[in-house]
Amino acid sequence: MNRRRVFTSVALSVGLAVMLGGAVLTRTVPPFDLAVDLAKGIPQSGVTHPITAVLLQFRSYDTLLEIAVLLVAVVVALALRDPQGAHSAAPESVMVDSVITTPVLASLTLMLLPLMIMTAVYLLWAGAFQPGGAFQAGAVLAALGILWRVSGRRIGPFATNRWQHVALLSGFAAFLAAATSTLLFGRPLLAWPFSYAGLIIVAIETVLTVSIGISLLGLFASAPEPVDKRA
Amino acid sequence: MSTELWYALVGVVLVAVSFGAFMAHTHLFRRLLAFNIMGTGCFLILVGLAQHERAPDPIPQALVLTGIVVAVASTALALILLRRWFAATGRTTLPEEDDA
Amino acid sequence: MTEPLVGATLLPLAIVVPLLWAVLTLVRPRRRPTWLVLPGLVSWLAICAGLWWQTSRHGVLTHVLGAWPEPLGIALRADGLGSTMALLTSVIGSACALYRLWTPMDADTLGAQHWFWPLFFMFGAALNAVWLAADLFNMYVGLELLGLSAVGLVAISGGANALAAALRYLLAALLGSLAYLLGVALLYAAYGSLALSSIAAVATPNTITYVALALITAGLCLKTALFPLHAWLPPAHAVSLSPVSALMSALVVKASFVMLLRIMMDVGVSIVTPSLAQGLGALGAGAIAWGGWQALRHADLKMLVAHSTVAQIGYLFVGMALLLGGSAPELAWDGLMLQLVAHALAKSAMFLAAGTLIAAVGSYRVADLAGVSRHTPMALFAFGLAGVSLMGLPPSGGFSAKWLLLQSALASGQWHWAVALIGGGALTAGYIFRVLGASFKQGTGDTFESTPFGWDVVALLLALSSIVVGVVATGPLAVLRIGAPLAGATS
Amino acid sequence: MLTLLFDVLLGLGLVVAALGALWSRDLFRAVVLFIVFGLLVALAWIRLQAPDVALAEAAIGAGLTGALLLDAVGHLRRTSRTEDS
Amino acid sequence: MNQVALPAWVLASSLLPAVIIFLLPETTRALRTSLNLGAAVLKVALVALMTWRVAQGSLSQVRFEMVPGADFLLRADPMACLFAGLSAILWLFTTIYAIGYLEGAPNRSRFFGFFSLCVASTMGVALSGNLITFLLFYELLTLSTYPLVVHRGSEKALAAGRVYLTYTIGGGAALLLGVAVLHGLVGDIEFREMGSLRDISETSWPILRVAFGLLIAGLGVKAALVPLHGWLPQAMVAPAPVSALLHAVAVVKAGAFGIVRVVYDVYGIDFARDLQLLLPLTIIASVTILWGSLRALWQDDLKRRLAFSTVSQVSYIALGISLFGPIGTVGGLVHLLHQGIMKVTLFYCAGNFAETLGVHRISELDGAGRRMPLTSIAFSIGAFGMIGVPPLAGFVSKWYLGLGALEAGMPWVLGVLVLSSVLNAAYFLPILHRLWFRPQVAPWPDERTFGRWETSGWLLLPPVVTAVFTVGAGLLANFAFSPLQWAILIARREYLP
Repeated sequence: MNRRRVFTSVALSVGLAVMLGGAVLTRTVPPFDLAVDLAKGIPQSGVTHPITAVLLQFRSYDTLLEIAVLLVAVVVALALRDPQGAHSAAPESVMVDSVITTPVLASLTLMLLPLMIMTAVYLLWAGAFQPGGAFQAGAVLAALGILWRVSGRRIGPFATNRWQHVALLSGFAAFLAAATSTLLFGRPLLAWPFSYAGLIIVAIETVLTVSIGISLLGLFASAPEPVDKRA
Repeated sequence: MSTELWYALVGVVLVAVSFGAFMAHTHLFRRLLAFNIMGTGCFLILVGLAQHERAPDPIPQALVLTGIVVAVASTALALILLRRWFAATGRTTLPEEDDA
Repeated sequence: MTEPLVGATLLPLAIVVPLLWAVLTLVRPRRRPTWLVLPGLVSWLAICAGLWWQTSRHGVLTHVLGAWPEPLGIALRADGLGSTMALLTSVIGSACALYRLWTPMDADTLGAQHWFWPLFFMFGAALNAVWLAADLFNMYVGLELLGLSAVGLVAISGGANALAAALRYLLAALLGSLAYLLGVALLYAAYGSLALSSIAAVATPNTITYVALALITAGLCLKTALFPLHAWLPPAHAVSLSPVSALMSALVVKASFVMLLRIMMDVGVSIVTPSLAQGLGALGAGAIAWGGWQALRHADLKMLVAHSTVAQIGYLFVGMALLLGGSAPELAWDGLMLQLVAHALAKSAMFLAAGTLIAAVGSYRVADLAGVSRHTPMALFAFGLAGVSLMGLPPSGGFSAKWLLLQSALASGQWHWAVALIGGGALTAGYIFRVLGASFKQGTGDTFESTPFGWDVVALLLALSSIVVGVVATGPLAVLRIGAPLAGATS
Repeated sequence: MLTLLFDVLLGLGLVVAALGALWSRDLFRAVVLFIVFGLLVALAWIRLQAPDVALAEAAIGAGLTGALLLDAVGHLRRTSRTEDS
Repeated sequence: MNQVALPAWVLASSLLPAVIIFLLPETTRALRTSLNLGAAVLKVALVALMTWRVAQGSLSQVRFEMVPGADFLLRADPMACLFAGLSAILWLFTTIYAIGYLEGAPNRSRFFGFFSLCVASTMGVALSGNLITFLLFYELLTLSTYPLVVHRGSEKALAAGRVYLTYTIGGGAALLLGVAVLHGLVGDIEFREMGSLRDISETSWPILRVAFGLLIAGLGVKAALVPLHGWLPQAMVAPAPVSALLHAVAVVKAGAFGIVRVVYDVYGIDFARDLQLLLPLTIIASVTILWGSLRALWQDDLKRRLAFSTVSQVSYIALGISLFGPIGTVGGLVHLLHQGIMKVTLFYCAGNFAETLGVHRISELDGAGRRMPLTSIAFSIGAFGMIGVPPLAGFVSKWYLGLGALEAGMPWVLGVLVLSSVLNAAYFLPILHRLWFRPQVAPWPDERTFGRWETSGWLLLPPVVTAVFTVGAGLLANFAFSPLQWAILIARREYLP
């Protein structure tokens, strides 16, 4: 790459470093302390673990939109893969690339399978009162799926399979439904009654876990296989 | 200097370095790496600085969780576009920008 | 008391309903989507119209989500600006959706058709989420949702060019929102809150706030494609399907701009110095000149229109300079608001009309338009009307906006902005009439495709509304002043 | 004292890993270093008393993103001779 | 309709037809024609009614707020009636003429649509009651005339269109800036007799002068004041009805009318004099008069010669305005009408020669008088009127201008008038000589025959009628509602509070 480009980027990064460093070092103790309000809010949140409380009570709206972001990414991934899509180039097939077929790995996967599912369930359940929760659990599930796929087993076709659609959507749909339902009772969006809050949250987390797992896996699995132009 | 502040400063360095790399590279894949590291640095600043001279604060931590998921979604999307682009043209850089 | 509550319920609905339709269009694939989409559009329009009406009657509406009060919880807030932009979004969105529905589908675009709708509704929800957001981090998530769905819409337009444009756009968007997030992180560290209102109450000019504002401004300017950070915009807007181009030029760039405007007026107003404001304005003037110049020399019709967007964004920042650094902020505010609305209407009309013309002549080149004036007069007329508004010639929304900005500039004794405004108008006239002249030319051969009548209607209606809004601007402006962060604002 | 040392080393390790991931000539090594970086960050999160984030970082930031990147690199490598910039 | 809304109705009577005509398919000729004529007649009636009301002293207006601090204001006052009356009447005949002229030409829907739109905006210019409304319609006029200028779509037409735009958009920018400056100074500026800037402190007089300069520059483009006249001869490539529109009915007149408004109803004539703004205007006008006549001498293309004659003739209006004193004012205002009537006659005739005989150059006109007697008679009347031969309309204007010059104590202006009249004679009489006293030498370049008349009735009626007007306006100058009497009425209001 050319020298000027490097030089300018070095200058930029130094400048940024100085700016940020100055800001960080001159920071004074802020006027508000949300941790206090948070502590007050926890008892009514229905969960004991503060992070989960923030993610699914105090700032649950952010989480809703975040799941939407995930969903959009998956939709675009599928759209670019859809055999009838804008790029009809790619036929549905297993990804031939990055497949490592060693018997060791294959058997390893089989052994890991129940273990990882256990982990996921534990993380999910733990989320209610200690570190853990839907995302981590979902990530583990996805990791499981990736192993599964890397060990040469077929996953997909994502774009066409109705059930995978439903699985993808279920988390977001359920969350959306739960969020909106409160409006019917004249309560604000996402304002779950205290008595059921814990239940609802766990329920949502469970569904989320599955569909987050599937979504992350979908992002991975629906990456197009190599099409070598010159071949 | 508290632990939190230290990691916040580490975050500053990470952001600066990766921003420089983002600007310097034309290879889209490397720019993507730079973006991810930049994001992590940003998260470190967010949590570290917020907890500096304070009790651990769950809110920025929750924000970071959200941020991580958004980041991975964006990265995955970018990778898919990149691979499409590569498959279609055999290039790993954007049209106008020169590689090598 | 009950009525405002009903009104406040409209706030979440404006976001939830598009999300709902995103889900519906996703689970019911492959069927002809018209009868699935139309109800969504209607309800969306109804909600936003109701929201606008409620705001105009009851003033600023607030909806506290999950009954957790700010700053611990998140609130949705609809001031005049927010609800007007939401209404505008639903109108332009529906127009573009109709244009899309009227597009004849052949087999290989069917898949794109199917994936288009989920992204489209996500996109609409994201826009409303941004317009109605009152929380810095919530704005960030909304912006990401918007960015990714917009990138998706560009990417599914097909072809390698679309991929390149989408990639370029995605990188710009990611970098921009990351810079914004950094700024938010610093602000949270400095004030311990994410609610815009609570920060505004205690904002003080110190290093960390300066840096935070600088980062936020840089990031959002990149997302708004302010010159010289505009390079990603023209390709992204030019290669997309015409309705997508329309949505992006009319609304997406406005989203980050409105965020910047809110933050500047709430947090920055006591901190930003006039010289900084002048700097932003200077970039705006640069955008006007550069975008206009590029539009003058591009052979590709959609590139021309896209560069015109780059130029029109410049007016917004000139307006912001007058708002922050001028002595007549009320006039500047009115002008800015009108420019937002008028450009959104005019530019969407122009892109749709351009799409029709391109479909009619079967070529993207301006030079190939010869004789099209006889074949598709309606589309050309719509293009012309939209052009009038962009040129800022009376009677049009563009003119009224420019007039107000001009008044504000003269009242502040800042003549240079007056020059920029008027010069920009001349440039615009240059490239608009370049297109009109080319299409008035006597056609060589009359080999034109016929285009759906609905296309003309949609474009024409949008263009007409961009004209009319300028003549009856007083009403909308009164609403747009509701909750405006100005001294003499009715709250 | 020991913790301080740990923090310092971890911080430096983060920066080094990042630089490696950003500037190593070989893409594959860059990705591997990125994953290492992710795991180190997870440690940093523990130090910042953010175990949730640590979990997420390890699972998603390092694990999943790493997997995605590796997959992509494998793809880019397999089909392109002139890969590096 | 109630009388308050009368101006709105006058505007609508050509705005609505415009919209409808745009929507009409190309083929529905009969409907379009009847719609055009009906609208034109209706408009004449409405304007007549409005004028009658105004003469009885009832002031009718339409007003609402466009943007904060700027109203949309239509108002019928004597001066508005003067201009509205002119364009309403001439539009009727130009429509008739255009229908005949465009027989079988392509894109007629588009043409007549913009044609009506153009007249609508002219009406708006006439009726607008404050500066910003005036600006609004003034620019709308620019936009609606461009498609007419480039109507033929040839390279030449497009080039002319570009020139036209460059001038008018530039002028528009100057005008906008001027209006904005004044607006920023005193807020919304309504047109009223004696002007409304009187009570502004000395300190801001320099700004007022600058604003005046900007306004005149902006208006001077359309009024074709030297050196801003370049677009007018170029625009000759447009079809003859469009030339008539540009030269007599709408565009040039809008510019001149705007100058009248600015001098009398914005600044106020005596305040303008106190600001020493009149003398420069007088000089510019005189220069333009002479320059236009001189250039006209060397043109062989008939329409180009007429164009340069317009450049000089229109400046009589500016001249009259700039002469301080009621008599000069009367001269200027009355010429606004007279020049319109005479010049439109000449363009109709030129168009007839081109359409019927294919003659575009003066050197080809030999003997056309025998072939087309009526047209030639009309042309001769128009020409004599321009020269200022009594008792024709032109004589009346020049007479009052001369008196006005003496009254204003500027005898040298008299010299300008005499000289220009001589020049007028010098470039018109040769044409008449060729028409009547030269035998036909060569066969007509491209002759077409129409039944028993020398040309199609559509084309023949308008010039004959307007020629009659030319005579009438001179002979009957002393009857009520004659142009002269109306001008005198206005002048009285402008000078006597």
